[in-house]
Amino acid sequence: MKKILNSPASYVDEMLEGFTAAHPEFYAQPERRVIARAGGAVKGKVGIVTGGGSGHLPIFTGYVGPGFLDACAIGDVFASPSAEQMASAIRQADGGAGVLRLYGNYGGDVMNFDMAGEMVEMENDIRTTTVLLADDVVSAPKEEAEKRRGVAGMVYAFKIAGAAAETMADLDEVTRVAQKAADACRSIGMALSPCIVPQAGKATFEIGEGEMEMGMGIHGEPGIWRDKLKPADAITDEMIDRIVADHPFGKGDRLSVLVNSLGATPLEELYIMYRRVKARFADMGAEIVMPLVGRYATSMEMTGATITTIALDGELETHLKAPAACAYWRVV
Amino acid sequence: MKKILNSPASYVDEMLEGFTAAHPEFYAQPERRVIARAGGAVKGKVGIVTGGGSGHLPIFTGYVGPGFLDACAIGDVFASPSAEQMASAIRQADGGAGVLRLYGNYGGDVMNFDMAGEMVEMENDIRTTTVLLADDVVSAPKEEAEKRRGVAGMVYAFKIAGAAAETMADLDEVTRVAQKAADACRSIGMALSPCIVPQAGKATFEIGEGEMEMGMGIHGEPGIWRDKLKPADAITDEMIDRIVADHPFGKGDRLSVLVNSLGATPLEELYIMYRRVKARFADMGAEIVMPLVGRYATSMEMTGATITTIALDGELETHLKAPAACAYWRVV
Amino acid sequence: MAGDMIGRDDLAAALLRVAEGTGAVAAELNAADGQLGDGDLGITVSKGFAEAAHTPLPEDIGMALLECAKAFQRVSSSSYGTLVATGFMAAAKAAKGQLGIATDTLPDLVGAARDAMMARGKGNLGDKTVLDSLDAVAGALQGKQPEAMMASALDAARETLAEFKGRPCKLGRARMFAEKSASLDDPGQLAFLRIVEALASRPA
Amino acid sequence: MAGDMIGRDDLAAALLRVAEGTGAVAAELNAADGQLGDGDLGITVSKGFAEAAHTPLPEDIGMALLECAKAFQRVSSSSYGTLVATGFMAAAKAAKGQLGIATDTLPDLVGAARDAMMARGKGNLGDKTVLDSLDAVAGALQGKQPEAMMASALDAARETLAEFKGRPCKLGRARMFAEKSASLDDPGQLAFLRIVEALASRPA
Ligand SMILES: Nc1ncnc2c1ncn2[C@@H]1O[C@H](COP(=O)(O)OP(=O)(O)O)[C@@H](O)[C@H]1O
Ligand SMILES: Nc1ncnc2c1ncn2[C@@H]1O[C@H](COP(=O)(O)OP(=O)(O)O)[C@@H](O)[C@H]1O
Ligand SMILES: [Mg+2]
Ligand SMILES: [Mg+2]
Ligand SMILES: [Mg+2]
Ligand SMILES: [Mg+2]
Repeated sequence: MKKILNSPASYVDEMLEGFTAAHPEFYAQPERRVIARAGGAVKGKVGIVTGGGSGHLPIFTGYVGPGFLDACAIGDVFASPSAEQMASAIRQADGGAGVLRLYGNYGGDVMNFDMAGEMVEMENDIRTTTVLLADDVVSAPKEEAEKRRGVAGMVYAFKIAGAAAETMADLDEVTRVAQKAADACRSIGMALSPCIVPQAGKATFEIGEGEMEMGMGIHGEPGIWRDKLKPADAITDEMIDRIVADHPFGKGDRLSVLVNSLGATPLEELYIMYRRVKARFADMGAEIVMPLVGRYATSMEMTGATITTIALDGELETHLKAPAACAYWRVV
Repeated sequence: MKKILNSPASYVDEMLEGFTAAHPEFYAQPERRVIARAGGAVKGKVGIVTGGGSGHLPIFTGYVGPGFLDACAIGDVFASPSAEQMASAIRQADGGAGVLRLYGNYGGDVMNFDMAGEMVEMENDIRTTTVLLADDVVSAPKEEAEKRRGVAGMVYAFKIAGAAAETMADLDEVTRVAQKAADACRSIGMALSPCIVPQAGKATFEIGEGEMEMGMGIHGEPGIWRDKLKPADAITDEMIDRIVADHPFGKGDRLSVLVNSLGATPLEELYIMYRRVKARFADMGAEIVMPLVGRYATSMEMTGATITTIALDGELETHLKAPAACAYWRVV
Repeated sequence: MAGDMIGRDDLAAALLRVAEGTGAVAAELNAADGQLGDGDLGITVSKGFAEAAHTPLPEDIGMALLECAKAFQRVSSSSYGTLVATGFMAAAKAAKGQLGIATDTLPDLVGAARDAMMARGKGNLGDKTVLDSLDAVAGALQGKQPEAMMASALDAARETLAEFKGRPCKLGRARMFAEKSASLDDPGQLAFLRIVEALASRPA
Repeated sequence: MAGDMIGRDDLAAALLRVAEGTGAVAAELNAADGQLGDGDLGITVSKGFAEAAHTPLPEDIGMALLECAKAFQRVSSSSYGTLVATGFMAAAKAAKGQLGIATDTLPDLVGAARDAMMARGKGNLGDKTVLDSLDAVAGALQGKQPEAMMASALDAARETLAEFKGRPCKLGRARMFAEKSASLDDPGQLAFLRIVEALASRPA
């Protein structure tokens, strides 16, 4: 196990300790496995919470901050937080104007967040709404789009919903904008080598030397084909083709694109991909606004990359460009 | 070769194309393999150039920007740029107040940068100075400290020298501050698995499953021991012990610390290390200011981490905290 | 079971048996889950029942079942743990205010758990999940004499596994592996069988 | 070599021979460099001489040597390339304004290159680098008749390798591998021998 850790059981808690110690200006851990803004909830502002398994930094905890989220519940590596932790995150995020639960479409997370919502509604009288990210185009066909899993599109949804909440809009309005952002996202991933979940101690999947898997999920969920590694342009082309088959872009359209590393794939290679991404959308006549290239949603040391597009209208673009700050992304 | 690329020969040029396309607000490529600020040289300001091999993003090109560097020459992966390219970067950085060459102590780079300096002095009448980073404590004993190689300490030197230049100080003054920053840095690395140089097509070194190497350099230069992987706290302790043996910290001292991934090692594990780093310096009575945890100087997909300390006095701390912006680090 | 009423102490004894039984098969369940999912099902089930078994239970059987739900929620955040907690909670609501469960209400309690779990997980019968096991057991208990219930439940849980052999999972992580999942037991159905086996391991 | 003067055409012919010769041993030199460094030395040397051989040379032998220096600088950024360029440049400065190099000035030219390369790379004699080869050749050429020079140079380049067997490299990347480097030839010294061999391959 090529990992730097003390013990698998303490991986997440020690990580969170270092995380808050390194960035006290942004993050606090008021309860175990619950990360909140250093300054606490903002009175009168709609709170936004997310949550999910650890092992995806900067997702989830990293996107807590002004212009982004208010609190986050985090589980073991690749495992859902408990409903209790989620309820606690909701309470931390509550500034009296209700709380939006904004997270990825994974069965366990959904069940626990639903339960958490029932808990805080009963116990704390907090009104909550839900927006699920379901942006991975290969995880289910268009007819069953609501079954798709949520991947890096979250990054855009956090930013845009966070900006909407910052305008002091009410819960329904923030929920509407968040849903619109979620609906505008499409993602696809590909992987070259696995990562190791500390408590399992072994690779999440096996993949031959010189092989790649198109469409693989961030926890190693199987993709659509596995074959020998293709050139960067061919890989990028297929990813874009699959995205635009689901959500076409044409002349005059505006979008943002996130070319994201799953962890080990270096920036150098993301830029080789982005070069092609840019050329492809230019060919369609679409303009890329504020592209993101880097490690925004990872699977620890997995090798591979994801591409996410978000179709923008004036409202989404304004929120995307609004000021925001967290330890990983600052818009000024 | 588990890399996303089109051809080894085009790796660097395609990377740079995507790099400038993704961040046009920061970077321009006025000549092949030369990156300059999007806005060009700042008239009357001392220029700062760096350079070195590709494969270390965000180093080197990434740190071009306001409050950081002015231009950069970049070579093939892990190979020096040519003296001609360096001369060209110096010309790009020249705002009429002379140019500081600020880069890592690698034989090839030094020879080429010296030659480049002679070229621009002869041909363009640009006055230049040199400050070398030589922060890797295990690469040579203290008595031969000037032989040490330069690693992640560069990040601090770029930031601090950049801030000094931004005050419109003259070349000698900027050089003095840069040298002071360079002298205040100490670094050490450890590696768990190698990376692949595209043109070589194979791993830069071999290391057994379950093994680590303490003190390894960013190109795979051999370290001081190789043995089975130790727990995170033991690794961190040895790294800090070796740093403080070379540059002690005591009660009331202030420093910044960079816990840096060589590429594949995830943020999660850097935070596990930072947790220990913080505790160790707290034990010494020293205070950590503006810690950096992330991927600031990498070796593509190498697994491993480096720790860098920089001892701060009032002057260095002021420059460290001064506003600056590049695509990877923004201080507001 | 004291005749046709299940009291707090019966429940506690049953939880101990299941905690022991699922502890013994945890590795088997982890392995089954690992074929299609994240391999944590054995941990989820054994930790959940162990926690419930070690929680002091109030006399009110409804409140006792609520404690079971809370115990599961505390220690497990995996789907199965949340579903079991949901099931316990539904039963708790139905049994609240009583000192025991009349055995003839058992089919309805199991049915209530099934329905709550369907609502929680948005699953359907036939998706090849633990829901199918619960449904089969609820049906099998209907109209049975108390002394015949255990055997019927066991049969129903076993038959569910047999019935879904060759059919793909349509829910949860396993959904992603349609082909592979068809040739394997659904880990949640298998876990349910092991739970019922543990319940039956000593006549109550 | 036309008698005791080396003109532009002699230089061009020599560059062609060395380009060819080092092209043929590029893999060997890459491998030698790969043992201790980044394995690019064969590429560096062969590309550099090929570029120089394909560059039109002016008649002024000093300016011709300057073109050689520039050619190396253009195509190679590795240490050896920069050092060779530095050596050519030093020789260029010394020979500037003449139509040929008098063979009796060859020892001084080689010495001038050695000194410039020492200044550039901050290396010392005895560090087990190409500097030692140059120093030995400069010494061996001293006072020799033109027709004996090639053989003396070859001997000196060979003897340098033998002399440093068992001694560690003290400069460049190889410095990091003191122990390993002692048992191996310095790749730069080996490359120098191959260059001289190529020069000698056809009597000029
Ligand atoms: N939404 C759902 N509805 C009903 N049963 C489900 C659902 N999701 C999972 N299951 C059941 O739970 C089992 C897996 O449980 P578990 O290992 O805890 O899931 P995970 O680790 O993926 O959260 C499945 O085999 C299935 O029987
Ligand atoms: N500073 C130096 N001074 C003299 N010779 C050097 C120096 N550095 C390297 N060399 C010579 O160059 C050879 C390596 O050349 P090269 O492969 O081009 O280096 P690198 O790839 O490390 O830049 C060494 O074997 C040595 O003979
Ligand atoms: Mg599971
Ligand atoms: Mg699970
Ligand atoms: Mg070399
Ligand atoms: Mg080299």
